[in-house]
Amino acid sequence: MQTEVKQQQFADVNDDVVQSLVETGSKYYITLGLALFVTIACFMFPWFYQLYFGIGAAGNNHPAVWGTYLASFIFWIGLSHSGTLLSCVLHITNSEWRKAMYRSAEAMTLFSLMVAATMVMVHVGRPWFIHWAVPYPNQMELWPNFRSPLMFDVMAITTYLTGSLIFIYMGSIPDFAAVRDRTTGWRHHMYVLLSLGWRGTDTEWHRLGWAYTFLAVLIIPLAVSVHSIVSWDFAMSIVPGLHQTIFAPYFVVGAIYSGTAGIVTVMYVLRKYMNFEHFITRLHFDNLGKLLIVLSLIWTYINVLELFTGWYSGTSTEYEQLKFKLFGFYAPLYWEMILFCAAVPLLMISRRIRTSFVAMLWISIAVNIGMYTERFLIVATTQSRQYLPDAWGLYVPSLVEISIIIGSLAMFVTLFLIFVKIFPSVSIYEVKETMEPPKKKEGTPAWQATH
Amino acid sequence: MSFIDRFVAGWRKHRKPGYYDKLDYAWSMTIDLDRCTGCGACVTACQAENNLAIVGEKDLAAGREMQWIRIERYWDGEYPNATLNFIPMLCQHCDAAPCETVCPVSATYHNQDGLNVQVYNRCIGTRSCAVYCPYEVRYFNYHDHHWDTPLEQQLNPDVSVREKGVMEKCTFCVQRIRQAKDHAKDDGGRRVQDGEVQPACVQTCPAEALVFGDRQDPNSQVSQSMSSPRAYNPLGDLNTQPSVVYLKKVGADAD
Amino acid sequence: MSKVDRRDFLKLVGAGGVGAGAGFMLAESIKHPIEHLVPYAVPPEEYSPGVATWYNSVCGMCSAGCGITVRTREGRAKKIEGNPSHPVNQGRLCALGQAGLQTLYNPDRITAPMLRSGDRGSGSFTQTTWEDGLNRVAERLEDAQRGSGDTYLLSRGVRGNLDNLLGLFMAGLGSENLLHYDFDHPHSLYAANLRTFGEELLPYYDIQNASYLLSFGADYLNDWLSPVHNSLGFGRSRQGGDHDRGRFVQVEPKMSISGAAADEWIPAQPGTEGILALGVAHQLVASGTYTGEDLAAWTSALAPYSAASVAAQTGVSSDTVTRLGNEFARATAPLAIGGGATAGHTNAVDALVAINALNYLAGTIGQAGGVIFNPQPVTGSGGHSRQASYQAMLDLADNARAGRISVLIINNTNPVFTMPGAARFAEALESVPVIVSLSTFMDETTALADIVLPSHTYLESWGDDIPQPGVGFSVAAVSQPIVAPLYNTRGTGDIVLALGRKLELTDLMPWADTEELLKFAWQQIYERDGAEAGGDFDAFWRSVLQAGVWGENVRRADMPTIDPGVVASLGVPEPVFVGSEIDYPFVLHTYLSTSMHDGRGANLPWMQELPDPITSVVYGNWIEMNPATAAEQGLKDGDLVQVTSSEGSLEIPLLVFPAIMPGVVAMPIGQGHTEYGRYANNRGANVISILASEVDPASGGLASSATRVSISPTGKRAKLVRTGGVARQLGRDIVQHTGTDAGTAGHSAKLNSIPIVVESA
Amino acid sequence: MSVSIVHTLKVLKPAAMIALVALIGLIIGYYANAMFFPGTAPEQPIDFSHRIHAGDNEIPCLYCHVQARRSISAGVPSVNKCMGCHVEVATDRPQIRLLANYWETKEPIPWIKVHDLPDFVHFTHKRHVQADIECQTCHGPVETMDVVSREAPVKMGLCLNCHKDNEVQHGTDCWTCHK
Repeated sequence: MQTEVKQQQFADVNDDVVQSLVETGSKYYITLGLALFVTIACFMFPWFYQLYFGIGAAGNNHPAVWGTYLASFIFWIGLSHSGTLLSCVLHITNSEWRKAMYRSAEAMTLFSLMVAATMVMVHVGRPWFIHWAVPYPNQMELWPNFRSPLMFDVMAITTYLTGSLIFIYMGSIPDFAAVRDRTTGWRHHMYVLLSLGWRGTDTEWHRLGWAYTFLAVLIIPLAVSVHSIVSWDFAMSIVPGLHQTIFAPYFVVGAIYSGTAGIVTVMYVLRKYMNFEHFITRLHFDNLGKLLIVLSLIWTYINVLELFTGWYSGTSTEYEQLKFKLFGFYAPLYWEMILFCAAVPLLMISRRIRTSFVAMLWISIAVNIGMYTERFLIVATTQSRQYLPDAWGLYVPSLVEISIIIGSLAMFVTLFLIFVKIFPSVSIYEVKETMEPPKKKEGTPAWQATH
Repeated sequence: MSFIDRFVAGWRKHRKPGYYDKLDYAWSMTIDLDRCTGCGACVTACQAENNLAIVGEKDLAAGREMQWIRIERYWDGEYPNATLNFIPMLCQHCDAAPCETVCPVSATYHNQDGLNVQVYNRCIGTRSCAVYCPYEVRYFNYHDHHWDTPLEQQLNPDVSVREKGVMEKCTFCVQRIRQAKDHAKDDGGRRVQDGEVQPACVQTCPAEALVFGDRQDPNSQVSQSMSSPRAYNPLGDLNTQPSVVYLKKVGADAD
Repeated sequence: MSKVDRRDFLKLVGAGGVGAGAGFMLAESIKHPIEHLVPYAVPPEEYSPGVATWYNSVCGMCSAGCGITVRTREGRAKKIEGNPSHPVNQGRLCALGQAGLQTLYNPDRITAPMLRSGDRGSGSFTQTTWEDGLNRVAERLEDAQRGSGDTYLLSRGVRGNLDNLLGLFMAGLGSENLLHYDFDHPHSLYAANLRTFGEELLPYYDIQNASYLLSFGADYLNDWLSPVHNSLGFGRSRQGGDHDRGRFVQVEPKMSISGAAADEWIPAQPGTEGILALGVAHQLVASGTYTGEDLAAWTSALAPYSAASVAAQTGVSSDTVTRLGNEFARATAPLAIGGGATAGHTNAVDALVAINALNYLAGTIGQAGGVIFNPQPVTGSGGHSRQASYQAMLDLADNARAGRISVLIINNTNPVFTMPGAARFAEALESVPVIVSLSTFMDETTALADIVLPSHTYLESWGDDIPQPGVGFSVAAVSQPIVAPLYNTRGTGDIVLALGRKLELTDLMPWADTEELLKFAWQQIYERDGAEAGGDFDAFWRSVLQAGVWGENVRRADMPTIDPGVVASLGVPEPVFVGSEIDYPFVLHTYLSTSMHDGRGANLPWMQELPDPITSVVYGNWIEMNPATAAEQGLKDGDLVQVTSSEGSLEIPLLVFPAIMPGVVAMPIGQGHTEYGRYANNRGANVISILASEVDPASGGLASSATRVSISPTGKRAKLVRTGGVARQLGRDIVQHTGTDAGTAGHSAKLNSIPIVVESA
Repeated sequence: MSVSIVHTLKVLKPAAMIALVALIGLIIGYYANAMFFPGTAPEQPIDFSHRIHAGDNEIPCLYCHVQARRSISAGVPSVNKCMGCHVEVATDRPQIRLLANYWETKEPIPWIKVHDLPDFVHFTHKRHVQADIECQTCHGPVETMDVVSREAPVKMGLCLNCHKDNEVQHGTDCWTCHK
């Protein structure tokens, strides 16, 4: 594995990465244009229609007032998870193989959080008053309701977003500097601003390393808390099927699961189209594959657990809920989820599949489809079977909703495409750390002195 | 007093209905299922009093009915021994209301009259309250509704017409309560007397199945009928402490 | 920037300009829109903005005649509430009554007089002035007086002095042909009472004080006679009364609202309810409760109705028959009533006579909690005398076809919709040269009219009313205009008076307007009542208007008793059904919809959106079938089926209904309009159109339950909008029950209704 | 190449300047509109002067706005109320002739609302007048105005402060004022 990278020289790294930033083929622009178009056509336009027409544009109705918007919200929050979290964990555990992939993983966190935020805007009935959910002093002395799990959400997510932003930015400063020194024109100016006058002195390196580790430790519990809190939006209601203590771990695991799968997908794309073959190697896919198997097993375990909760409850409400989930209107979706999230990942037990890029790509995509279904089912099945049978109903997403989901995906892609042209999507200096340093005339290399 | 005690005391305090040590009035309703005939007069009376939207066939087909009080129907047994039970379902104005805790902007809260308040102009439409409500009595405005002229001339000026994106629900006809308090104030600030104020549904019920009043007044009709041995709460085990009490139907229980 | 050169300067100026413009527009965009504040030029007295005023009147939505209190703000009617001082509804009101506002503010009202411009039925009209319209009608009427043809006035069932006025008008025209037509008028009940008591009247059925109500098909909580008053009685008899909790038994082939509310629902073969009644009577006599001197006669008359034979005919087990008999005999205040489908069979009158006999044998005639007879109306008419039976309507149709009708005036009744298709009434109207409609709304009948003189809604016009059936003592109510007329319409009375003036009938009808007529007519009440009270007539009149109702609590002295001839003629023949059992396996059971009534409510959005109490269906209608039968037929809930009778067929969604007899299918009346405004048109199907044109010989009424139908699948699925989900409790104990011991505890029977506060400046 | 950002800042300066100027313009434009075209003093169909009536002639507010004491709305005097005095008073003035025209044609006068609350607010004059709140508290010194203009900012803050200061019973409960 390492051999490939070893042959690389320091300079090559810089060149490769900088090249990936500066030299932009027509292919890139076409993709970006396409993504942008889809975003506008499938997200912006339907959303404005919905703003004008009211939430009636979506498929919600009396029992099922929550819909795919909320499902997508959880999905994106989930996807955001492993990015920063994984990178932090691996950073602390000093796992070398992390270094080639963590930048793009963190970026994924960032953007999926942003998309999740827009999902909230799409979900609420009067988004033009969304600022009321923010605690700010006003003459009416009106404050948000701090008892509300939705309030916890707002806080947790903003904190997480800020944290991840700082984390990814701090990690990129030396790279910005590196790129700065190799670019000209407006790019140069941009990187001048971004790199905050980084000189690469020992003190700077020392502080960066220290702060970076420190932040990493901080973010791990934060990440865990975020999805626990998201889960409380549901678990704190008394809706049968939602009111369960298992929900927090369930959501966290699910989040990391889908997030890791997301990383695999993204890395495949980077590797293929950004020519990072040297940096993103079989090793990474192998390790991520192992991680995925573990996660899928935990996830399956929790799902089985859920069945027992319903079965043993002995109450009509929980039992009907369970029956409806397994054999009701949404049953096909449920079994699809089981197939994609519990069965398919087991293929990765074989090393051949783990190390085959294409196979991993498809598996990771399958997992995320399954995980989206899971979020949809959490919202849909529970709401359509609540306490009063006379108020039971069904929920089917409308075209507007579906198109907005597609649009949000495109929005994510757009953001990512822009990112890869601004950020060095592979961490230059950390990749270098994994290499043989070129000997200088006297003494040890600077970077050793700093550590 | 140890820290723990103080904490527990504080917690207890906050377990009080809507944070109030004592309610000013405790508006309550009893519904006698032995009298209810399911005729639906209450439903229409509510629509007329509270400017409920004319939803239209399309939205009703999508399951977006808008009836602050609705008649639920439950069959027991099969032909020829089938029996049908009606139960009017409206906002229970719970003293420990799940919907109140979840609203991120406190658009719904408990006020000093024991009413579960819904402030339309504060609502941002997260619809969480509707999910949290086990009685399914919160209704969401999926559009701006309109009235074919001149139907809008009937709209009650004391009740605002809700805009799109806002949650709404039974208010116990707060505008009438307000009116009654106004009268009471004019008569030298006396308290509102029993029977002086009634929601539209109670007022119109042809079988007099519904009774409304202040349950803190032991002599009020509502307190008396609440003390009936037949009194119970549907979904009572959820312990949301509803202000609406049902009186059991008399007859053999089919299940 | 050391020195600003010209280009930079321009850039900056441009930027500043754009910015300023944007800011200006922003501020402009969030400005408050201009609203006006328009006071009256001359305010009416008692008017003050922001203060509600209540006016009392009479509900015009059905024939019960409840008193209403209408809340108005700024001269607009806002809410209809029951009038607490009216003895019929005592402050309560049904859904249809609540929705009365939407007749007033209905977007589909006729706003001005109209003349037919296209050919008949094309529905194209041109507006005209009242003067022109009235003149044309007057001319036609004069021609009719001279010519051969005859003039007919077909009105909805109006009571009180408006009825008298119409009578005077027709008399002035030298015509006998003043007919009232209501689909739901209980002809057979009148006929039965005539035969039993020798008086053609509706007695007051005192449900409130009854401890045991045995209802044969009468859906007394929904449409029978006076639903609101019946519901009041039901509630008070059930809980909080001074006697034990009342027990209610409902005998009918399909569970109605009353059936659902009852303690026991007994399905009996359609048309055999009368036989069951006699079975009960037989048991009652056998149990030795009846000790009249004509006991022997009764015993012999009831001999053939032993529990066994009755069981064989009705399909009710003989034990049940015996039990009912004993319960009825033992009850402190038993009461038997009959109506609905029972009154819609070919043996209706016999059946209802049998039910009367049952009441007589239980000794409830004239007793509290029994059958109480009303005094004669104090003013105006009780309304029945001129009611056209179905037979009379058929005759009318024949006269029309024979060209014996030259002018037909139709007042707010819709026979084209409420007559069976077999009567071919619309076709008959074709041959009437001139049809004048005084309708408030465009409906199936008015669409065929030549001249439309739109009348006020009951909330805009004067009138008075004698509620039928009363409450056991004299009651009269005045309905007054609540709001100024919305459109260029006139009250029916005023239209007739105007026509009278044009035809020089002023000696017969000297009054300037209906109000004057009422004041004149109410003089007599004033004389018997208000005069000794002191105040002058105006004071009396004002007090009546304020209370909305007048009454004197004097029971009728001479209670008619049962005609001895009845015993001899006692007996209920088998009902006759149209269509053979082989071709048409199902008996079609029709009933009035809670919200649409006989179809008049279909143009009110609130009524369209009011879920049917039992099925929760909105915006449409359906046909009900027993689950087992549906399974046999291979039909599922929501299938579109074709219902075929000997007279025609229609397509309608099927609804599997747990409480209906296997051999019966049931369909609500009221939907299926074609010319009744945006909310009513083209929803469901009109079941009346496929009813057989079968007449109950004894009363001449329509035998509306005497049709057999066949059901065949169309293979299509129908959209049936239901607000309800799953109507089973799944053991969640949502509706809880308790033993009868706790039955009487709890609920006070005190009227709880807001006192009328007439606030004014 | 320079590491410091000074040079970059130099490059960016002109663009920054333009953005800054535009922003300043925005603010100026906004307040200019609010200042010169406030729209709080609309032109009425008749130039009725509260200064003359309520100020100079000291006619009490409730003489014309008679409803304020007993209704939620203060009410605008009807035309015949105006004519009550103006049949003889100052009949020759052009504005009074205008009024007289309305009177002869029995036309209502389409006054334009100056103080207008949103539809979801339930404000009752009755309670406030009976609590002896000066009309001026919310309506400003009307008796000094020839053309009535909205002086006090009738916003929720105003209501709440007053309710708090006077310790109104349930004065801060949403449903006291919102419907």
